[in-house]
Amino acid sequence: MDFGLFGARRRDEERKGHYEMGTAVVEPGIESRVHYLNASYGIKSWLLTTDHKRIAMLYLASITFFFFIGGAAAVLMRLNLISPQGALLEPATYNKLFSMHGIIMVFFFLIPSIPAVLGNFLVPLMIGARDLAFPRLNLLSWYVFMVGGLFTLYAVIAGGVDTGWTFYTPLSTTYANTQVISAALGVFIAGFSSILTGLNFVVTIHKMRAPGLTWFRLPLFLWAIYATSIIQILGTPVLAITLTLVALERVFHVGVFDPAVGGDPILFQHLFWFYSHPAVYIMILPSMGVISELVTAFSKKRIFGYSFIAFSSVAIAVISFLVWGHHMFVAGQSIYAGIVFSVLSFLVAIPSAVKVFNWTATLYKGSVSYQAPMLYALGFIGLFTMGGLTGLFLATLAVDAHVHGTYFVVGHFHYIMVGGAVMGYLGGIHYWWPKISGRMYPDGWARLSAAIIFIGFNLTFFPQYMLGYLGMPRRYAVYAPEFQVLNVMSSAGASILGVGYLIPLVYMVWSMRYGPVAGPNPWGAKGLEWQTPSPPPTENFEETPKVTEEAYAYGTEETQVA
Amino acid sequence: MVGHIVHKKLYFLVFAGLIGLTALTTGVAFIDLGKWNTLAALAIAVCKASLVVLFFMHLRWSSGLMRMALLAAFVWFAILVALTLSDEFTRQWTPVPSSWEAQVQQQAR
Amino acid sequence: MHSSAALAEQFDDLEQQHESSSFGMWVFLATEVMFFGGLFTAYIIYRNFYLSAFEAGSRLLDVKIGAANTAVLLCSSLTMALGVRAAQLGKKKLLITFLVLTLLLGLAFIGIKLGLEWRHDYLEGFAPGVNWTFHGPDSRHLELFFCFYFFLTGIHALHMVIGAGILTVLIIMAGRGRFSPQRYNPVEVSGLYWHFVDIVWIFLYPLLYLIGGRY
Amino acid sequence: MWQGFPIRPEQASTIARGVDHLYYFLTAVDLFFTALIFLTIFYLAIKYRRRSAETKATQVEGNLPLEVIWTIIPLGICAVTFLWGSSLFIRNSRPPEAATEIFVVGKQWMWKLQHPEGPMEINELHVPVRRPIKLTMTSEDVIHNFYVPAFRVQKDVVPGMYTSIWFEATRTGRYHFFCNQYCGTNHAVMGGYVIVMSPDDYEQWLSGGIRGESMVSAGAKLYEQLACITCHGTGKGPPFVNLFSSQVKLTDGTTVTADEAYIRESILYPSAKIVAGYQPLMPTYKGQVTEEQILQLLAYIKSLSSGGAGQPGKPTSYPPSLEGGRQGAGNQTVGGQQSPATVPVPKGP
Repeated sequence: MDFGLFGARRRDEERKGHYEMGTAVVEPGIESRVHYLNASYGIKSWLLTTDHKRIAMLYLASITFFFFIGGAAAVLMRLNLISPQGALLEPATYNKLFSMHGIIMVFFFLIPSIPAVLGNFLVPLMIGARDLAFPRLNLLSWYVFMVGGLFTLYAVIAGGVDTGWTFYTPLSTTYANTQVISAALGVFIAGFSSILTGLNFVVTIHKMRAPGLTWFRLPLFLWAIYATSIIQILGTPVLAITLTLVALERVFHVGVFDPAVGGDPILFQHLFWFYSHPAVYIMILPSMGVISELVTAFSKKRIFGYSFIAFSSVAIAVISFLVWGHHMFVAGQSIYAGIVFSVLSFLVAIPSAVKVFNWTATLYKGSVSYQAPMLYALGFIGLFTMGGLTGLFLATLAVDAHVHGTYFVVGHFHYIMVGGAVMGYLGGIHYWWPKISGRMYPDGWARLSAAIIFIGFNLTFFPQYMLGYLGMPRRYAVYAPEFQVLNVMSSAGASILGVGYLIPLVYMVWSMRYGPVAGPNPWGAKGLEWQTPSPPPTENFEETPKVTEEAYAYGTEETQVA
Repeated sequence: MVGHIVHKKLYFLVFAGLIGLTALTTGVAFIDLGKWNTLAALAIAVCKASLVVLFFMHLRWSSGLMRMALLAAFVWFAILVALTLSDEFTRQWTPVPSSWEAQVQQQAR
Repeated sequence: MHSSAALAEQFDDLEQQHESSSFGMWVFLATEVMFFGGLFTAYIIYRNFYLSAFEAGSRLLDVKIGAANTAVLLCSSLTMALGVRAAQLGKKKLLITFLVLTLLLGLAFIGIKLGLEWRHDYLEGFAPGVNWTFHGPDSRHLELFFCFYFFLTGIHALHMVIGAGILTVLIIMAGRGRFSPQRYNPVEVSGLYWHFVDIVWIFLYPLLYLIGGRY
Repeated sequence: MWQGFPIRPEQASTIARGVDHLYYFLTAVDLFFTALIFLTIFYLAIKYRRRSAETKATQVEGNLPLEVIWTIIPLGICAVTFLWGSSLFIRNSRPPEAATEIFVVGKQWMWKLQHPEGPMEINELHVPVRRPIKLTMTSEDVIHNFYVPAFRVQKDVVPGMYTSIWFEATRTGRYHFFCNQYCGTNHAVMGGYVIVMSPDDYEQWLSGGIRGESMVSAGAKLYEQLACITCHGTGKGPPFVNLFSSQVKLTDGTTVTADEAYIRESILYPSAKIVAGYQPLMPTYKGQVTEEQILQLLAYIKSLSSGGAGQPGKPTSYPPSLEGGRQGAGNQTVGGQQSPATVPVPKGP
């Protein structure tokens, strides 16, 4: 395959290919027009594409696959926890399941979710560019991601890994008898995909904005993606070197975390959390960006406090690197470091609070409508508020000394990562789906699934806060009988939540073929991505748009409603 | 034409400087300066790295973006080191009840 | 090459393309700083914990080889910089000459490091986990030092190997006339990478070889 | 209240109530802000719903005083919580001087707990009520965590170093303890019970229990068996009397505190730190002594460091809180009088 230097030649071939085919099923408005989905056909045209929109679709398919794998593990775990003795699994199997659940959900679903799918699709569209700065690097990122995924899946098939997603030493380096190396290698490789994606976004946002699109006219989604990219670029390499050291120690039976040569297992935790705490902001920041788009679009109103939301994203990205020690308050870390990390952890709560208040205030005097994406957005704000506030408990030294490592922590981070990040991701998918596919999904079903997810989520994870304060440790395959009632409640909620996630899968797939045609701007929303046809043509815009107004300039003119 | 073109002479000058500093740092290592040995070695290394970055890597003629990337790298590296050390070097400072200190002092006497 | 052929589709002009590719590489180098940074952090901590063992370990390394390799690598940086200059000026033959020289110097570095130094350390029994036969005072902290020595120089050498691969590709591309004064970004960004690897060694040399009290 | 549906574990230690109060405070803050956000959203969402396609929004771009207010107020709440939480944590982390020291070794997947008087327990810990207990803990393999929810304490148990927690139980009963750091296959069953007994019952348990040797006398035996005495008792090696928690000068000119970690390292890796004025003659005892034996030796060495309270090999007497010097430069003043800070001593049987 001969690539042009930046994939330019390939693009011409794709277009030519279409004109030769020319006999697609004609449906008004979509199939009669050339767009990125029908510009060329065949598996090769997808696997060798450099079009950011197609790469976004590749990611969408891949991470949906990983989401349901990780979800299946969660279902088995919740089933097992119905009974204190463990309803159906051996402890060893259970341990492998939660490790797999963590590794896959964190590194192969949450971290790539919004950046790699919506970010890839939207960053060039939102800044009025033809593509990302490095389209071939972008395709490479997807391949790197898939190779990482294959290593991880290999680890799962070849006997699993039972260290938890945290790979704590010396369990991972010396005592675990499972596929630690291939799992660590899978995460290491996927990390490079994350770095390259972030790099691509940073360069693109800096260098490729349309004329007139100044930094303070950028949609807030891009501020969030930019902040996320900073974390991906500067945090991920530290995880990479740390996992390398773990793998080397496992291979050579001696290494820098090995207590036998004076190594410090707690140092591993420092290096690990230096990335892995900011990593939770890789998951939540893009969701926050999505929510900023949704609340404005569905209240037909400018965002309240644009610059505060924009700067709070950057502030979160920076401060998130200063707080990792709160994972180690009782790990044998010094008390003095604990105090420093505690105060810094409280600081990171402030920009998040500012965002929540500004979103709420955006509704004020708006013209609020309740299509499915808005329901997801409001659900996000509620769940994120509850998740964020329980973070204060964990930043508080004296309380953390009790709830650390318990289900309280499990509840907290699921509120942020599932209630927050996944709600935001689903909201974003629903919002931009007409742009992505050119078609609408059934709004009634979508609202129903949003409601089911919200209810199922709370039923699943609220009891876990209570379990945590009662003292039930996490990662337990069997547990003391006094914890059973709440565990059964949690498992019951999980079954509702599972249904909630399956419904969108069904109607989204359905809508790709049977959904009504959406038109370029079904929500009457502002933003460059709505000024091009749905689905967009391969080159995104007929001609480079010129930007003359602020972001979310609602109320300046009559907006078109489909 | 894009990018800044540097005169050949400058490259050779920088190279000579780098070799000279290598000789210097090697030489200094054989003189006992106490803790200053480490400091001198690191200071010379920083000088050498700066020469490479400014001239060979053209940072001197590059836009603010490149400088920003470099600056970010060092700020974040500093965060990593500083906060990790804040634990590692204070772990022995366990709080000691006041009477222990009295006891230790007594033993010292 | 005509300038429109030198411009990729997604860019508006050559200046934008040039800035983007350089900035992309600088951002990547920032990740590299953090990658080595994790290892350096660990080194700083343990060196302070086990100072005497680390100093003793440092004295066991051959400073002559270290100095020679530093010189080799600095030379390769010079030839790389001159290579980029040749590409900027559109001098194809000169470009290829400098790229080949850089590659050879890089291979020489790897040869000295792996073939001479590592082999020597291995035979002496200073290879933790593989051949560790040292039983003198404070052997285990010395072993930790040698872990760092091998990991740091090993990961650095791996970067050199990757760099050598990139240089090979560049030489082939240069031979096919793929570069012009308008479009030499691949040469330039590879140069940035090569200089960065050089800088890592500029720090490794004193940290591993010199600050152990050789007087 | 809440008998069938508890919201917190039992408050069975002196610190539990303080932690719970902070928890309630945070819960109140949490509920207030959750209610605030939820109600505001409901109110605004209903009041400003789009009644018809023509409903127009009124554009409001922001409000600086409001932004300042909702930055400052959370900041203030965070500051209060931080100060409260940190001061409580520091107080809770500091063991009282009179605490009885119990040694804990975690290994995959069991807990070994050794009383100073001798009895060794597995996955069970008997303690008397109203007496501060300090656990000095280490691990033989991976990282574990000793967690007693009813006492609101936990700490990781890390191989290669000592960590400690302390508690003072306030009511008798059986309280679950857990391993709370994932440690491999049987992590979930690596737990047991702390059995808090009245002083009388505890005394009875002690006398009826598997009364092994006391830690100190076991250590003293090891001192002879392992031939430590041939050097450390003759001046070839540094003597142990008053060694513990003293400042030791090393050959390289630096000074270290002779704490648990230092002594452990000196036993396992003698050449790591050489005391000034001595030759590096000592062989390593790595592989020859278990973690428990190291703890016994440690207890013995500690017993030599309290102004002559412990004679080498002298069996310890009960109760330990009267004895002094058990945990290093301990709870004893010069004249052998009890320090004022000690807790009420239980009546003997």
